[in-house]
Formats: sequence, structure tokens, C-alpha cells
Amino acid sequence: MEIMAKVAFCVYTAVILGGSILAVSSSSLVRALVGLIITLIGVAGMYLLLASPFMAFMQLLIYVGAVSVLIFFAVMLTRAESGGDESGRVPMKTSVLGLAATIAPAAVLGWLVMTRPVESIAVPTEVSIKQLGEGLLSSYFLPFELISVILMVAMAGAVLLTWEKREGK
Amino acid sequence: MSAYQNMDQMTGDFYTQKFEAAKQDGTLIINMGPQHPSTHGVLRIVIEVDGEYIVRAEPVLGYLHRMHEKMGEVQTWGGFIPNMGRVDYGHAMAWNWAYVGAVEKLMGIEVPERAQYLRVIMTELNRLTSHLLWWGAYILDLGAFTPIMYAFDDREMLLDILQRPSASRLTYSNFRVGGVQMDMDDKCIELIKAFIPHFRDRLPMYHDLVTENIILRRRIEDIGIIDQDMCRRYGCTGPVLRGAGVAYDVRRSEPYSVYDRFDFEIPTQDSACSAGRYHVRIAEMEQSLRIIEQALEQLPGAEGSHIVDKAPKPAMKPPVGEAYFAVEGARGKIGIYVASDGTKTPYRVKLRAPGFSNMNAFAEAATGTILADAVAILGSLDLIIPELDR
Amino acid sequence: MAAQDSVGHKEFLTAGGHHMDPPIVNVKLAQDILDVCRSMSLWPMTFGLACCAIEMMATGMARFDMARFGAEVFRPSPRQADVMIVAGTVTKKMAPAVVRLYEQMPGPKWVIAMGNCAISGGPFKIKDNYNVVEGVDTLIPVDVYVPGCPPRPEGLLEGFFQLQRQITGKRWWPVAAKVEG
Amino acid sequence: MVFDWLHFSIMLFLLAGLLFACGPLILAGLLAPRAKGGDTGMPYECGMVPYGSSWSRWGVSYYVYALIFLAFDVDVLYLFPVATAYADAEGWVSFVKVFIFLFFLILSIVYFWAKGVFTWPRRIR
Amino acid sequence: MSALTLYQIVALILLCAGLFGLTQRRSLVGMLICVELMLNGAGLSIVAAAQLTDFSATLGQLGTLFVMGLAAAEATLVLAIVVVVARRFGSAQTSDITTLKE
Amino acid sequence: MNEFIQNLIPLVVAVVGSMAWLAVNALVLVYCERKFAGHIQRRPGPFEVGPHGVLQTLIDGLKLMGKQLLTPDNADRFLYWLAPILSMIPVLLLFMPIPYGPVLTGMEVDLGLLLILAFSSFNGLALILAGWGSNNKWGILGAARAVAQTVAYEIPLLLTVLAIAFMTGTLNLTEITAQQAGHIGNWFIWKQPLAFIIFIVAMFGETNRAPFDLAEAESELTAGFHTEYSSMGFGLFFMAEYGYMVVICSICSVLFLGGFHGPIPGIEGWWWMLIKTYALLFLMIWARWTFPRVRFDQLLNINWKWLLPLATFNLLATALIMKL
Amino acid sequence: MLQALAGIPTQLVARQDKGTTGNVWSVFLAPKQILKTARKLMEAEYSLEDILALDFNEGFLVLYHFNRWTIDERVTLRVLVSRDNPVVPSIASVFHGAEWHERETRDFHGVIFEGNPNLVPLLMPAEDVDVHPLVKSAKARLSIKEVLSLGEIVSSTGEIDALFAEAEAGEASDA
Amino acid sequence: MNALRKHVIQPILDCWSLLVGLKITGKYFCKPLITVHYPRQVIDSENLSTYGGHVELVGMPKDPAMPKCISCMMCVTNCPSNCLKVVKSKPPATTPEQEQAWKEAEERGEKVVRPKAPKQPTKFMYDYTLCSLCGTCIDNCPVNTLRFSSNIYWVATSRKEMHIDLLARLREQAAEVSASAPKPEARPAAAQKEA
Ligand code: SF4
Ligand code: SF4
Ligand code: SF4
Repeated sequence: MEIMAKVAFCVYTAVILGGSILAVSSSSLVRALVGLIITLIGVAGMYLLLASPFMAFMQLLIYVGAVSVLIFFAVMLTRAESGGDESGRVPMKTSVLGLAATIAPAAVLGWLVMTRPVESIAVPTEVSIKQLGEGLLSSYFLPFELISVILMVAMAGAVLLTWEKREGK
Repeated sequence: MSAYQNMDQMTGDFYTQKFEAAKQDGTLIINMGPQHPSTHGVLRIVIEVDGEYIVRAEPVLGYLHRMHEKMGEVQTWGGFIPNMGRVDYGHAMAWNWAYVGAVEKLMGIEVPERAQYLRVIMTELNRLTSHLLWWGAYILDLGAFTPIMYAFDDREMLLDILQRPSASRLTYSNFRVGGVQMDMDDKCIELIKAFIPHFRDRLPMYHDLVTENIILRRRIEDIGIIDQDMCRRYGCTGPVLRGAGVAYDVRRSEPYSVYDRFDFEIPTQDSACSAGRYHVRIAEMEQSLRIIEQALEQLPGAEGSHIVDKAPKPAMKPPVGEAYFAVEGARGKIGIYVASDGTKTPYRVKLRAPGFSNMNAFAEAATGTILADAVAILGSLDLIIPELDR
Repeated sequence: MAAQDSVGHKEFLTAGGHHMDPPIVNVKLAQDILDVCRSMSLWPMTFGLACCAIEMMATGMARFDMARFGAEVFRPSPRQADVMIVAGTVTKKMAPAVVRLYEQMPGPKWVIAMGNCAISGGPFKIKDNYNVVEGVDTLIPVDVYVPGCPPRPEGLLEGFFQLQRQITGKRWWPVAAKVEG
Repeated sequence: MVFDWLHFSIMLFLLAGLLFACGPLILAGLLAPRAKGGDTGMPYECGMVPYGSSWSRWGVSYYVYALIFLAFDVDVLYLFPVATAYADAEGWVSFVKVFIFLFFLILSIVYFWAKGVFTWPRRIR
Repeated sequence: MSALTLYQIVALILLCAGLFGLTQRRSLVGMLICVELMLNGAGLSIVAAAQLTDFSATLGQLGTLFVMGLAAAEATLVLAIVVVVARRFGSAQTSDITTLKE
Repeated sequence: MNEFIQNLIPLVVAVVGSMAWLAVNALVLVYCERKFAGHIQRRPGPFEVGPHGVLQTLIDGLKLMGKQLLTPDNADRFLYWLAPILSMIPVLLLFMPIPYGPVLTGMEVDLGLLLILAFSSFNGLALILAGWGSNNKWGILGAARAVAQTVAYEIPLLLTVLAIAFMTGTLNLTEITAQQAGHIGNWFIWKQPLAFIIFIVAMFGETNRAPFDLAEAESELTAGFHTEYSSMGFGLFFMAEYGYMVVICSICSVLFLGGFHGPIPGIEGWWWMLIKTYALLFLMIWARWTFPRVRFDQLLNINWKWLLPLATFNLLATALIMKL
Repeated sequence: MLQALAGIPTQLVARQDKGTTGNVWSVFLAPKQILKTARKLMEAEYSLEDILALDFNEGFLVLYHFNRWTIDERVTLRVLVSRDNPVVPSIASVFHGAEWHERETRDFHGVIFEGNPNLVPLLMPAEDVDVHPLVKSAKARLSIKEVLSLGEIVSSTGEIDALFAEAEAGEASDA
Repeated sequence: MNALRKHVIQPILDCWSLLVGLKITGKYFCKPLITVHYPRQVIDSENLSTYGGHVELVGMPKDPAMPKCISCMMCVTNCPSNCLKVVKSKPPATTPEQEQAWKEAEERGEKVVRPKAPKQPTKFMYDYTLCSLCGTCIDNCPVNTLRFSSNIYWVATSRKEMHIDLLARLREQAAEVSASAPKPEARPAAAQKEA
């Protein structure tokens, strides 16, 4: 039984790895987006492994159902002639610099993670959706309202930015 | 592998290139047609869309150009009649009539009374089939699948009737210079008499099912304004013009044959939109029924001849001269100009197709509208492509 | 008798060399079964050219109802169609599009030439013909010809039966009674 | 890393779905004759040669107003946990909380309505 | 190595991938994709930490939920910005925008 | 391990059952639709292939399998083929939490509703990938429409589902059904009539069915997002569409019509479920063959000016009434 | 009708027998005048029925049929252009519908309409810019007087009459 | 208030029309079908007989295998599509002696009756693929020996099949009629081809 979970973990890791590589390296933005989606699905699987199916479903609903669709439209809007590509290769210097900029924090964080293991439990805590709801209605109600405000503001801001009155008749 | 591996090599054809030259940023150029469900044949419209909005539209004609005018100069005078059944397969009889009318004018032939009435009856019945075909196809364009079936039910009955005096179901070419090819038998007249009440019963159903339908109304009202000014500039006639509020009907304003003996109305609508044209056609069906009823009443008995004595042979030689004859087709004013040099073949035949002028107004009416509206406008013009392309 | 040999040896298609490869798994039994299925579910392309197209529509309507034989699914896109009914006059301007649409159909595919125009140019085959293609079989391979101007809807149905017969080698339906008169 | 039946069955169903989707595709690939060459692979555009790729920038902004509402969509999702707890929550406080949340939603609808985002002109230009 | 560490490593991978991508991508949308990757890493890390320690799991999940909400809000805004940029400049390559500003 | 096997067996049965259910549904539903359409139009519909044409859809399916899978030259091959698979994969899973009968439940999931909503969101993505991947102008227009439409109609759908969730306090479909046990008066359609109507309309919008079938509007976009798909590629979209239809109608009957609880006792529960689901499906079919298609801006306006305010109002009212 | 045309130098105005020709007025014009005439007719609420060309030995005779919605009074404008340089000003700027008719006439006869916004093949394939199927062969071509007759001349400058002169003399009466 | 009625109440009332539409289609759902199941049934023959199939010859009342045609060529010259081809019979071959005899007789001023060619054509070919079924030939035949046939369910697999010899067809028809007077089943379109 455990072994199955382990296998699943490995599979998800592979999925995440593959997805993120696709997302980062693909020259076509749509493929990069697909890479992102694959990664998202992998992360959703991880959530399932962590015994929080609610998070997994939310991940799918919000990211796959909403965010990626938005990004897709953004891709459609920005494409230059080259069919959604980021034309041309990135100069070597940028790559090297980027790599350096990535490795530095990665090394620090990795070192922290490896050397300072936190006290952890083997079996993930299960939280029912009801508990979450109670949390939202009681102690965490402020963020709950806040997210509503934030999303409203985001929407309003987006509309404000994009709104052009089409000259109608 | 194909030669079109690379999209950049795809440069469309002459017309799209012409379009592309003036393309705005952020638009797509699409060929709607020649094979497209809502162009009813092989009309092609090059459109430039900005999302759902049509920025520009240009119809490209000629995919069904069947050289009718050339054939007019090659065929004999009588041999050109079959072509008339094919110019506009929707309302073939009116074209037949326009042509034989022009030749009769040229030759000064007086058509027997009975033949006149037979022509009226058949032409009006044919107008019904044409309107029914349009109605079904239009609703189909707007996305409802069933009404066309009902329309064809009735249309089949009409075809059964029309098949009797013409032996054909669609491409009638049974008018002859001086009359009609075959007389109508009593059975046929009985069938017509039975059909009229039947169809009167069906019309309310059409009305409830489609005309009243809120979705349809919202789809066609205030869409595709073609007003009087546009009609004049483009030369639109028929239901398009009447939908713009002008009671112009060749049957009234230039009465030919026996049309001045009938009491019928010319339905008009002031809205000038697709819905206006729609309602005009629906009302016209009722008027056609009225004309048929009256014509049946007044129809001279069988002793009257259906064709003049000594009807001219197909290889007739009309006197030198020119003639223009206009009739009211289902789509508008059909005008035929013939010029004779006194030989067996016409010197020039020119077909004035109503759809040609009506379609001309499409680009202006559709520019700036939504793609779905363009379909609604296109359908409301009632196009028959061979008539456009001739 | 399957479709794959209906194309391939004619050179009038576009210069790109249109041809049909046989299936990877070309087992006779499987293909025979599929052929029966194909013949019973011939989806035509919505492709009306001229007058004959109206009779094609009439064939789909309640009186004749071609849906009875599984042919009701008129597909607007050639990608999903099995049979192209060339119903009407093919003009020189239209010819490239006809060929292209034919080529865009995935295999197996068939063509029915409906009406005299599609068969030979029909009434438009005149001396000084400058725009009408004299027979669509000069452009694409035609399997069944349905003569008439226009043919009756029953004629088109017969065309379908004939096509089914060509695909499966058998006529599936009884023969209609003769018309007196 | 623990075994979970829900997780397991989801995976099982998805795998079955994959089978269900790929099986016919593979069969079709094997069993069908393949037309090749000519314009077979050309994008279909009503029988004409298209001009250029469809992967060009075009007026998606028309659809964007529909998409902005994804934020709305996401917003509503937060109500799901609340919904399960709502029935058991005592007193009016919970209603007020939900009301405030929904109030912002309504506010945005009203704002967009007033701004005319929901109204499309019949024609442009 | 405890399970938590493994999850953290995965999260770290995501973070790094996002970070690296961010430096490489030159279009707004590409950058957005990378940011989403990083946010995902963060979310995973938080949930894993909350689930596998004695820390309040509810808080962890809710926190991630908010991160997701923020991601959606951010994506909405980015879409809007992209629309504006595309309308203004005809493309959304960052380089183009910088050049056009001058 | 033994326990594992014991648990596994019903699961496998459920998987196989769902597969069969999906396949049978697709066949039967398409057949019914064609017959129904035929009879509305006073013609028999499929008739000759098999007695009364019962084999017609099967034969059509087989034929699609014998048809060439064609990839356009300029398509993005990967995305092009990913799309139909992506749209098909989750369909089976969606059947899992739906209780078709007291025992006929794939698996009882506490978050059943959320699971269905989560995995059905793949469909929108699949459509857009299909449109994009095939590099066809009609396709991409259709895809943009499809996504804008599904996104828009998802909101009222969520809001009505939420109203039910507020009432029942659970997202478990089995439990929701259980709360409607007893007599017909317990069905939520009586408590949430507005939600029911909104759900029905949103259902049409979500599944891209006429009169809201704008994504594949034949007369406008030829075949919309699946213009370039031949053979099984098209078949998968088709099947997925019917799968989603069945799912959403099942959910509707669970949420509003008492699920497998029937008004008359003595009949097996799953019969009721079947009858209700198919009644809703027939409603969809009936509407499709009767109404013209709405226009795109009308479609969104119906959503935003009617459904959305009404659904929000409904939710608020529900919350309020519960506290009264 | 004659008031509508007041102030336009016509070459010949004739009244025709409606019973046999369906026409009421026949007006010959120089190509230069056509645009101005079209404007006048537009003001007088005429609408364009169609445009066609006839191929004669003397050149192409371009015919414009106009009619009114209220009164049935068909007017035919006739413009004779030479075969070598068949150029006529376009009236598409006045009657927008003329654009297609003119393009069609260009397709069939090769008459060039100067000022037409879009003078590309309409009915013929785009490649066939130089194919004009309705141009008659030299053998079949006749001269204008062998086909047309003038009708009852109202006013004339003489140049058109000259073309018909022989015919008039030959067949003492026409129509 | 007015705005409320226009924008809120009226649309809701208008939705009634949707139910009306459903009612109508529902009503038709229950009505009997009108389809003619074609290969099993045909539309009543009275109806079909008024439809014109391709052109065919009519036999003489006495000799149904012989057309009344007098090879006058009216149909050929008047056919707009040139689909008919009629070959006149040649006069019977004459021996030189006969010629001689006639010549002499003529010289003598006698009235000579040379054997005329039979009026019937030797060949009557018809290309159905060109015909527009206009009926001009039928109108113009002085002896009414042409008519539209009732062979209307016809398909072919090659163009040549539609190039028919009307004389042969007439003979066949005559033979058929005489052989089995009332034969209920038509020779099917397909079977005919097979033969
Ligand atoms: S065969 Fe006859 S009916 Fe058919 S398209 Fe040609 S002319 Fe029209
Ligand atoms: S029907 Fe017309 S086309 Fe046919 S053979 Fe007779 S005259 Fe010729
Ligand atoms: S017109 Fe009649 S008689 Fe003359 S050749 Fe033709 S068929 Fe024979």
C-alpha cells in the first residue's frame, strides 16, 4: 500500500519536473502553457497524496479551469507573427546569469531544507471541508472577505484597463 | 507531405491578397464560402473579422457562373428557355415568363387568355415554393433544424401540383413563346383548390413556431438595415425594397399579363431590417394564395387554348429590335433585355437578376455587425446563387 | 472493393500527388466488416452547387428521408464527411475548390456526381463553353453517377444504394416497384 | 505519503478514461486507409487557400469581457467550504459574513452593468 | 529523509524552475507562466508543511487557497495589461515595450 | 492485502460499469436523439440499419474507427491530439460520485460535487487546445467562443449548486439524495424552483447544446472548434459532449429531482434515476430541434443580465431563509 | 424625365414604343456626360436596373436601364465607345450598385469603367483578366443599325442619326 | 415602470413563445409520419407518371417495337443541348440494272417510282447526360413519337451507360410487354445495368 503511494509520489514528481521543463524551455508559449498545466496537475496529485483532496480540486478548478484559460487568451492576444513563439534564442549571457540567479537561492534553500529537517509527522492531518468552512466563518473570516474584495478589485481594474467603448450605434 | 508545410507560404488567392493589403492589425481574414453551410451554394464572402465583429466583407461571385448570357447568343430563341429554369431554380417560372414575355413583346404576340391565367397560377405557386424554400433555409441558418422540414412538407405538395403541367420538379422550363407547354388538367386544379385551405391552416403554425419565437425575433429585429436610400443606390427590389417601406411591385406598378385584374395587397414593412424582409415574405405567401384563388375563379374554361395557334417554333426569327420585359420574381424585379438581329439566335440577352443587386447591398449592411448577424442578413436577402452568377 | 483503390491512378488531382495508402492493418475480414459499416453510414458533405442541391436537400427532408439509411449527418467540414455529392454545375472558377475539398476529405472517400451538369456539363455543354467544367470526373474520381436535371430524390437514394453496393458488393435493399405511365 | 482510496480510484478512473480515449484513436490509426498528398493537409477554409496562419494576433478582446469573469468564478468557489459549514453555524453572524462576501460580488455586477460591460453594440463603425 | 523534505524539494524545484524561467522569458505571458510555477511551489510547500507537521492544517490549506485566489486575481490583471499593451504596441514582448518607451 | 482486493473489486466493477454506461449512453442517446428529431420532423430517422435503425449509431461509431485520422500539416501535432484525449479522459471519472441507485454509486465521495466541477473544467481547456492546435481560423473562433461561453455559464451553475450546498450542508451527492428521501415534496425542486430553472438554462450553456451551440454553430463557423478533426478525433469530442450531457443531467436530477428516490415506491431506485436523467436529456434534445440559435452577445447577456443576478439573489435568499 | 436631364448635352433623345420595347426613353450620351446624368437621375429618384454592353462594329454600346418606383418610365442611357479604347466613367460613386454591374460588363466585354473602386474580375476567375467571352467574333458582329432602331426622335445632334441613317432610309418606318 | 415592463416583464412573457414552440414540435412528434419508405414503397404512381424522366420513343400502336418517327430531324435541330442523334435510313441498295432500267424509263418520260428510304431511322441515339428535360423535342415532333419515360430511378457507374440507343430500348420494352404482360416489378436501375 505504502509502496503505491511512493510510486505515485515518484510519478507526480516526474510529471511536475517534465511539466516545468516544458513550461520553462518551450519556445511556443502555448506549449509552455500546456507544460504549466501538466505541472499543475502534478501538484494537484501531490495535494491528493497529502490527504487534502479539497486543495487538489481547488487547484484544478482555479488553475486549470480559470487561470490557464486566462493565460491562453493572453497568449492569443500577444502573439507576434511567429505563431506564438518567443522568437530567437536567448543570449548565452542571459541564460548563464539566470542560472546563477536561480542557483544561489536554490542552494541556500536546499541547504536549509536538507540540514534543518522540521519535526514532521508521517500521516498527514486530514481536514474536512467543513472545518475549512468553519475556519472561514470564524477565525479567518477577514481574509475570506478580503479575497472577495481583492478579486472584485482585480476584476474592476481589469475592466477599467481594457474597457474601450466600441463606437456603436 | 504537402507543399504547404509552412503557413507563411499560404498566401490565399487574388481576392484575399487584395484584402490583406488593407488589413488592419489584429484581425483575421476568413473565406466564408464557397463551401459554407450558410451561403446556400457557392457564394464566397471574404470577411475580415475582429473577434466576432465584421470589419469588412466582400462577396466574390462567379463560382457558379454558367454563361447564361453567352448561351443566349448561341442557342436559338426557343432553345434558350431551358436556361431560364436554371438561372433561378427557386422561382423558375418567373424567369421563364420574363424571357418569353420579352420575346413576345418583340414579336408582338398576344397570348391567349387561358394561357395568361395558367401562367399566373403557376408563377404564384412557384413563388410559394420559393418562399417556403427560403423560409426553411433561413431558419436553418439561424440554427433551428425543424422548420425547414415542415416547409418542405408543404413544398412537396406544391411540387406535386406543379409537376403536372411541367413534368418537372424544380427547373421548370414549360413556358413557350405564345403560351405554356402543357395545359393544366382538372385534377391539377382540384389539387390546387385543396392545397389553398391546407396551406392557410399551416401558416398560423409557422407563425407560432417561428415568427413569434423570442429567440428568432431577437435575432432578426434591427439587424441589417437596408433602407430606402440604400435600396435606391444599390437597385434593390422585391421583398428587400418592400421591407424598407416602398410598395413597389412590378405586378402593380408595371402590370403585365392579367395581374391588373386581381385584388391583392403589396405587403410592406417600415423597419427596413431583416425582420421586415421576413415579414414581407410571410405576408406575400398569403397574397399569392389570394391571387391564385382569384385566378382559379376567373380561369377561362378548357376550351381556351393554352398556347397561341401556330406557336412559333424554337428556331423562330423575331423582327429586328430590342425589348425589355420585367416581372416580379420572388426575389425582386427580374428584367430581361433581348436584342434581335432578325436571325434564329438572339443578338444579345441580358438578364437582370434581382439577387445580384440585393446582394450588392450586403457588404454595406454587414460591415460592423457580428458574424452571426451577417448570416442573418445574408439569409434575409434570399439568395439563389446561380441567379447572382448567371 | 474497399475505398483505397478508388483513388490513386488518376493524375488530374492537384500536382501534389494525391493518393491513398492502404490501411496498416489490412486484414480482409476486418476491412470487410468496416466496409459494411462505412456503407451504412455515409455522411455527405454539405456541398450544394446549384439547382441539384435543392433536390439533395429534398432528399434529406421528411418525404424521402435519407436518414433512414444513415446518411442524414450532413457535415459542413470535409474532414468528417465520407461522400461528396457534387450536386450541380462545376465551373472553372470553382474547380480548384472542388478538388481541394475532395482532397481534404480523409480516406476512405467517395464521390457521387448528381445531375447532368456534374456528369458532363449537361445543358451547359455548348460550343463556346468558357466556364463550365464538362464533367466532374475530369477533376476527381467519381464512383456513382445520378443522371437527371435534376434527378429525383429517389434517384439520389438509388445513387446511395449503388454506392453501398460498390463498397460492399451487395445491394441491401429491395428494388422499387415500376412506375406505370 | 499515505494510500488513499479516493486518490486511488480517481487515478483508476482517469487511467480507464485514457484507455477509453486512446483505444479508438489507435484502432482508427491502424484500420483506416490514409489519403495523402495534394492539399490533404491544408487547413480547411471553405475550399479556399487560407491567407496566412490563424495563429496571428486577432481580436480576442471581444471575448475578454467574458473571461474577466473568471475572477468571479474563482470568487464563488470560496463559498463551497462555507456552504458546508453554514447550516451548522449558529446565529446571524454567519449570514452577515456571507452577505458581505456576496455583497462585493453584487457590487461588481452592478458596477459592470452601469459601466456597460454587458452591452455589446450591434455594430461597430 | 522525511516525507516533508521530499515535498519541500519538489516545491523547491518548482520555485527554481519558475525563477529560471522568469529570467529567460521575454514576454509578459511567459513570465506570468513562470510566476504561476513559483506560486505553485509555494502552495505545495505550505500545504505539505501544514499537513505533515503539528501546525494547524486548516490554516495551511486556507493560506494556499488564498494564494490561489491571488494567482487568479493576478492573472486577470495581467490579462488586462496584456490587452492594453497589445492594443498600444501591437505586441507584448517586454523588449518591445522598453524600446517603445524611449 | 486481502482487504485491498476486497475493496478493489467493487472499484473495478465501477470503472467497467462506468465505461459501459458511458458507451451505452452515447449509443442510445445519439440514437434517441436522431429518432426523436426524426419524429418531430415527421420522418422516421434511422430506420433501415438494424430493426428501426437501432444499429445505426453503433455502425457510425465503427465507421469512424475505419476513417483516416488526419492531422493538418500546419497543426501543432501535440496539442492537436492532446485535445480530444483531454476532453475524453475525465468523463469517466465524472460518473464516479453520482449515485445512480442506493448501491449503484461508483464511490461515495464527500467532495463529490467539487470533484465533478473540478474535472469538468478540463473540457474548456480541451476545446481551446483543439481550436488552437488545429490552426484553423474557424476552429480558433469556435474555441474562443466555447471558452467564453462555458466560463460565463459556469458561474450561475456554481451559484445554484451552492444554494443546494447551503441547504444541505454537504457536497456529498449521496447525502444530498438522502435528504430528499421520503415523498415527492422533499425534492429540492420545490425548495429551489428558481435555482432549478437557472440550472436548466446554464446546463444548455455549459454543454454547448442548441440553442446555445455557438461553438460549433454550423451556419456561422462551419464546424467550430472541431472543424479539422476527422474520424475518432471528432468521435471523441462527440462522445465527450454526450458524456457531459449525461453527467450534467444526472447531477440535475440528483440535486433537484430527488435522485434515485421516486414518487411511487416499489420501483427500483436506479429506474427513477434513469427516467429523470433521460427526461432531462429529452428536454435538451427537444429544445435543440425546436429553437433557433441565439447570438453570441445575447448568449452572454442572458447569462449576465438574467442568470447571474438571479442566481446571486437566490443564494442570498437561501442563506437568509435558513437563518430565519 | 426630360426635366431631369435638363442641362445635359445629349447626343440624341428618342421616345420608344413601350408596347414593343418596354422602354420609354432612349438617350444617347457622350461618355463624359454619363456621371453627370447619373447624378441628375439620382436626384430625380431613379434607380438603376442594370448595365450591359452590346458589341457592334461601331464599338461597344453601353446601356444603362433606369426606372422609378412610382412611375413606370424606363429610361435607357446609351453610351457608344470605340472598340480600341473602351473607357467609360464609372457611375459607382452615385449608384453604388453600379459597381458590380460595371465589373460584370468589364468581365464580359472588356469595357473599362474609369473610377470604379474595385475593377477586378467579378464573375470570371481572377486570372482571366483578359478573357472577354461576350465579345463577338468579327463574323458575327453586326453594325448598330442592323439591330437597334431609334424610335421617335425628340432631339438630336446628328452624330448618332448618322449611324442609323442608312437603316432609316432603307426601311422607311421602324418600330 | 415603463422601463421595468419593457426590460423585465416583457422578456419573461416572451419566453412563453418558447413553450409554444415546444408544444408545436411536441404535437408533430405525435403525428403520423409522412415519409415514403422509398425502396419499399413509392410515391403513388399517378403522381410519378406526371414526372418526366429521360426522353424515349413511343412505338406504333400496331407494332410497339417500331417508332412512329419519320426522321424529320425536328427534334434534333431544336434540341438546345444537342443530345439527340438520328440517322436516317438509306434507301435500299439498288443494283446497277435497276438503275439502268429506271433511267431508261425516265428518259422515256414514264413516271418512275424509285424505292424510297424507309422513314424509320436506323439509329436514334440519345445522350441523357446532356439533356435538360426541357421537352422541346417532344413539342416539336410532328408525329408525337417522343415522350418522357418513367424510368426515373436510374443511376450509372460510368458516363457511357447514359448514352442510350432509344430504338433498342423501344424494342426491349416491346418485348417485355409482350413477354410478360403485367410485370409488377420494374427492372431495377441497378439490375438493368448489370444485365
Ligand atoms: S443538372 Fe440540371 S438541375 Fe442539376 S445543376 Fe445542372 S442544370 Fe441544375
Ligand atoms: S428534352 Fe430538351 S434537351 Fe432533352 S432531348 Fe429533348 S429537346 Fe433535347
Ligand atoms: S421529331 Fe419526331 S419524327 Fe422527327 S426525327 Fe424526331 S422523333 Fe422522329
